[in-house]
Amino acid sequence: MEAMAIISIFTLSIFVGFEVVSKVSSTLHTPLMSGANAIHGVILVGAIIVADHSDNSLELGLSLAAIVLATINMVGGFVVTDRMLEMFKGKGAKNKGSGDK
Amino acid sequence: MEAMAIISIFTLSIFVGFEVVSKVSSTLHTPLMSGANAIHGVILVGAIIVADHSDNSLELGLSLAAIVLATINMVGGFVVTDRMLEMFKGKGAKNKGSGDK
Amino acid sequence: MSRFLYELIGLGAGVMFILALKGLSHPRTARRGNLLGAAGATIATITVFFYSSDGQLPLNNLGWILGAIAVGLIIGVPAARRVQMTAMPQLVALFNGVGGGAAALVAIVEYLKLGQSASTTVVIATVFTVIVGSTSFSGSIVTFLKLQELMTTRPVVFAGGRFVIAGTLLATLGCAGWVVTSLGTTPLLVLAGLSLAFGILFVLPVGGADVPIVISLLNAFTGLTVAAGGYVLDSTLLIIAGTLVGASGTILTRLMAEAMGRSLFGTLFGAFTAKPQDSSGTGEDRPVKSGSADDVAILLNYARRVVIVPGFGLAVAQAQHTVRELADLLSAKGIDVAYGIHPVAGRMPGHMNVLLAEANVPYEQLSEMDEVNPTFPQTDVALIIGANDVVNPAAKTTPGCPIYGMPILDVSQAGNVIFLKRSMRPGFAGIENELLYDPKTTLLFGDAKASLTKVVSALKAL
Amino acid sequence: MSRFLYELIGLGAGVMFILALKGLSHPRTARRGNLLGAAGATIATITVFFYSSDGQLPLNNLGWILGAIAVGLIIGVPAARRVQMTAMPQLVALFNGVGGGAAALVAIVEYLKLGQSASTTVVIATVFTVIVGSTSFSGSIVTFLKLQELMTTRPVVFAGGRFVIAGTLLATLGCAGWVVTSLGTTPLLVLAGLSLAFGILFVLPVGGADVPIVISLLNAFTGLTVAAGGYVLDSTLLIIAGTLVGASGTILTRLMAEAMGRSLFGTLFGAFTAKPQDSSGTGEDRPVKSGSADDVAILLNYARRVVIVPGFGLAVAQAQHTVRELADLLSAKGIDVAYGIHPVAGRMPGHMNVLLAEANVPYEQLSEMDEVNPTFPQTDVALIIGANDVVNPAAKTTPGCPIYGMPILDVSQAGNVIFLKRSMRPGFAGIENELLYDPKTTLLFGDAKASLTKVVSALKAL
Ligand SMILES: NC(=O)c1ccc[n+]([C@@H]2O[C@H](COP(=O)([O-])OP(=O)(O)OC[C@H]3O[C@@H](n4cnc5c(N)ncnc54)[C@H](OP(=O)(O)O)[C@@H]3O)[C@@H](O)[C@H]2O)c1
Ligand SMILES: NC(=O)c1ccc[n+]([C@@H]2O[C@H](COP(=O)([O-])OP(=O)(O)OC[C@H]3O[C@@H](n4cnc5c(N)ncnc54)[C@H](OP(=O)(O)O)[C@@H]3O)[C@@H](O)[C@H]2O)c1
Repeated sequence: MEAMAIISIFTLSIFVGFEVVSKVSSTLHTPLMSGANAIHGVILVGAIIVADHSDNSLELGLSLAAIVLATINMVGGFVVTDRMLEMFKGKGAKNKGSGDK
Repeated sequence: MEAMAIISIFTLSIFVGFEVVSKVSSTLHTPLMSGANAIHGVILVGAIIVADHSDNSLELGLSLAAIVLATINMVGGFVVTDRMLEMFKGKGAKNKGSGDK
Repeated sequence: MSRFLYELIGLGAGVMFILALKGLSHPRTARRGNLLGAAGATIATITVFFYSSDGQLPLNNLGWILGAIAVGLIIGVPAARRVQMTAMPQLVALFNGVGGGAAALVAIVEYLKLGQSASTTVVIATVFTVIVGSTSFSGSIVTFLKLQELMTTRPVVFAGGRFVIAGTLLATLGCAGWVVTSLGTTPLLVLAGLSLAFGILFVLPVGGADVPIVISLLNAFTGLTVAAGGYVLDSTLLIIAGTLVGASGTILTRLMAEAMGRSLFGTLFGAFTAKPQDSSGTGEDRPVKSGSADDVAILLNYARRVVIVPGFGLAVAQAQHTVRELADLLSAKGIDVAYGIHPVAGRMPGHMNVLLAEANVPYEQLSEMDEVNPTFPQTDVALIIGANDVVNPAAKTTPGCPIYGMPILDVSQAGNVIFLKRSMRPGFAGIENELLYDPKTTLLFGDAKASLTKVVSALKAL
Repeated sequence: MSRFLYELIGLGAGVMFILALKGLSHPRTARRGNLLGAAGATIATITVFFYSSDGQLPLNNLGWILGAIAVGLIIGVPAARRVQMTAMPQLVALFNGVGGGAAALVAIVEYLKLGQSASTTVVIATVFTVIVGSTSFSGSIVTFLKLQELMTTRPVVFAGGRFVIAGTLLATLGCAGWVVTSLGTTPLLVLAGLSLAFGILFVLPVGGADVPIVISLLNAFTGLTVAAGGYVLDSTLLIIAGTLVGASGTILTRLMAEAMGRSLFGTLFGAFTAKPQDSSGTGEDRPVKSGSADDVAILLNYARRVVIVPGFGLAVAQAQHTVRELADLLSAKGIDVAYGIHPVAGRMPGHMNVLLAEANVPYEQLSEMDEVNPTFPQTDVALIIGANDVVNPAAKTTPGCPIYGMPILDVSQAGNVIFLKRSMRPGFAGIENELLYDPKTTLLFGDAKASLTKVVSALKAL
């Protein structure tokens, strides 16, 4: 992709990232951090791509290590975030749930 | 630019546009509308580009008409928005201005 | 200038537009935001003179281009500078319309230029720009005419109207297909014509109260055409700027509709569902209680709490300074005074705030609808100055009337209601106001400023 | 699958990440948001198996790849499932670290692959990824060790430490220049080593209270490395996802720092400015007022208003159900009960909310710091259960102590203060709490759950 396109996408993503979380209440700081953390686990995609490219055992070994780490990051991250939020839910469901949807 | 880049830029811009204005108070609806209106006057840039490309009088005539209209949109829009906001300012400066910056 | 630098500056301008919109969303930064937007637009415009895709500088037709810009400045700046506050909304509508027109023209020229070599996606983007740009242009002109009261402000609905509109829309879409397949010039011009007609038909049936919503919607439309134009011209800046306006305009339209208690769907498709209404008004001759300035002064003098409800008539009469004088006088007598500001009082959101701010009315005295409504039962006098629709109980009681469902200021809960207006004529929405005939209502006829001046002297004389 | 479709699906996943972050910012949509993010990540991962830049499918090394994913799942899922609530923060730190490590490894492999053919910008992006990814990896491991209390939770500061850190940073940057100019493998490995060292040195001097802020910061860093990795691999999805996390993580870090009353700058550059502190603690032997469960029950029984202040010890003792029982008992006696929740009580923001929600404590009883602080003067008993730093007046009175400047719960304004803790040991920040020696303080020593159970039976017996 063209350099200019990449710069534009990068710049716009910064604004989206800033705006989207800028009003979060302090109670949600940890789940949000943990969820964002899980999202960057998508580097797994990059790790798979380099594993596909690898043609010697050093490269392959490093890529596979990257895959293991990235999978832990991604899957573990989403699971642990869900567990945290599950605890919050009890409360939400009882007190505010009715206004939902 | 690649189609994919354009689609990405378009998608991200939508999110930025949504997020950026989503909390505006009703008092500012008109100036915001008017300011956004002035911003799309930047089609002036497009009008100048096509005027540069024009090589017959039909094309040139239409481009020049576009330039006139776009200039009115852009310059008039920013000026009228500023006038509106100037009136608000009296109030802001006196009652809330101190908290500024 | 290299293409990279040129585009980088364009992106910078795009970022300035983002920051401009962000600034415009907060009272304290609004003005700075607007100036930032203007700076971004200026930078973008200057830059385009230093880059040409064919590598030749200066630009071809440079003299003509500068001349056209000068013409635009000569028309736009004085119009924006001199316009009365009361006429601003229609000016915004007009500016939006010319922007849409410019986008349509740009697309047409680029289409003529590319001819048979255009790719299908480019042609589709062109067609989109022409349709939406033209619709926005003609639609904005009609809203302008409505707001300027050069034509009726009521919904214009005729028998079978919805079929005509649907037919025009279908014809437009069919013609769009024709353009894409034939790549001819004539189809494109027919398309432009049909779109212009559609824009008119689309806006005609819109009720008065919905006009600002429609302006905002057309504004969002124009944004999208600019984005499509950016695609045709391969300009990242136009894509970003146009999409931003399109997206923020859409959200804004929804927010405005919410603030006025209107359904966006109803507004948009009103055209298809509106029925010709019996809006003749029986020219009623029921009795009303009309009073003198002295009567009004006495009512005010013995009140403990007065709520002033300003409306469009206050702006027409330019009575903002006089009303402030009255309020100061009442406050000095120990009377509790507040202004009840309806979100759509006047002809644009925030109109009353702007007007009263001009007269240095203290910000604390301005109460929004939700704040002031619960206080009416404890209010002795509701003084309605040049307002009508925003206090019209028909919004609650008469399903089917143009303002039905809009939240209103509940002035009928106050002990006494005083109207300052010139006649029994209805307000913008064109409907009777039952409250004028209510036994607790007193009417003081005349221009708001003149009436207020009289009330002030009467009060001083008491 | 065509490249276009592949990238389009990637963009779709990016949009799902945006919506996930948006959802996660609001209590009601948070869980849905997280699931949406998981769905996006799953889609992105599956798609990559159906597209290869060399056009050959299935992917090379497919078996190895699937095996590695399986290993990751076998490690990650049970760890995430089984972890105690109390240990979640360190798990998040660890997950973040491995993500940074993965990004660094990806960049290293791509660098080895590209060799001399890499363009300068790609090499720069690689170097950035390696530095920041490795820093994030080692830094996260250190925060993990601190939170897991496998090492001291206090700032580790040694004489000349700041020079060592500055030196390491300079060496890292120098080495980065070496990599860019020489394009060799050895320099890259040296760079990785230096960055790992820098990560450790960067986090060691951070004080306990600042650990969550640092985790958040490292999280943002990892996001940026993923974005840089996306640039190297030409993946729009990675660029968008990484940048999103980088930007939102930065904002979140700032918000967290604000919520804890910390300066972000101080936290970040604490490493360069921290001085070795006299933190030996004089092992004081001053008298304290220790009471029995009966004493506490009596104090509570005759109170009109009780504020319960839970802290990390409540989580350790898993006493959330018992505390609820006590609160219900008091409420039944007509006593006004509220929980005062400090934003950083426990070991992660929202820790107490999560814990008490688990015990079905009614949401209305939970008061945030700003709400509850003004009510302490009308409070008869402040019952502090396993909290320490969040009520430590040193935050106000002792400039230079690790929590100085953090807003605290003003329990000393209450009529009586009761501490339930096991010993005189300090809290997370490792500093003495003067309030323990205050004449109006009563200490009930023991595990929070055991003590609470005793208090409940004593109350019932009254
Ligand atoms: N705010 C917006 O965004 C916006 C935009 C477009 C349309 N609208 C619509 O405009 C209406 C606003 O309601 P409103 O109550 O403010 O205005 P209104 O319903 O239009 O009523 C204005 C009243 O002022 C009186 N008036 C006019 N000139 C006067 C003068 N010189 N002295 C004294 N009275 C004068 C008129 O009666 P006489 O002729 O008898 O004097 C009229 O009844 C709503 O229908 C709203 O939906 C609002
Ligand atoms: N919330 C966050 O985001 C976060 C993250 C990381 C760090 N921190 C930091 O953690 C601290 C939180 O403050 P805090 O007041 O909640 O906790 P704290 O200051 O760590 O105090 C916890 C107290 O609980 C007592 N305790 C431990 N286990 C117990 C048990 N089983 N029964 C009874 N008492 C027990 C301990 O004393 P004994 O050992 O004498 O029993 C200790 O004094 C702050 O310094 C904060 O900055 C917060």
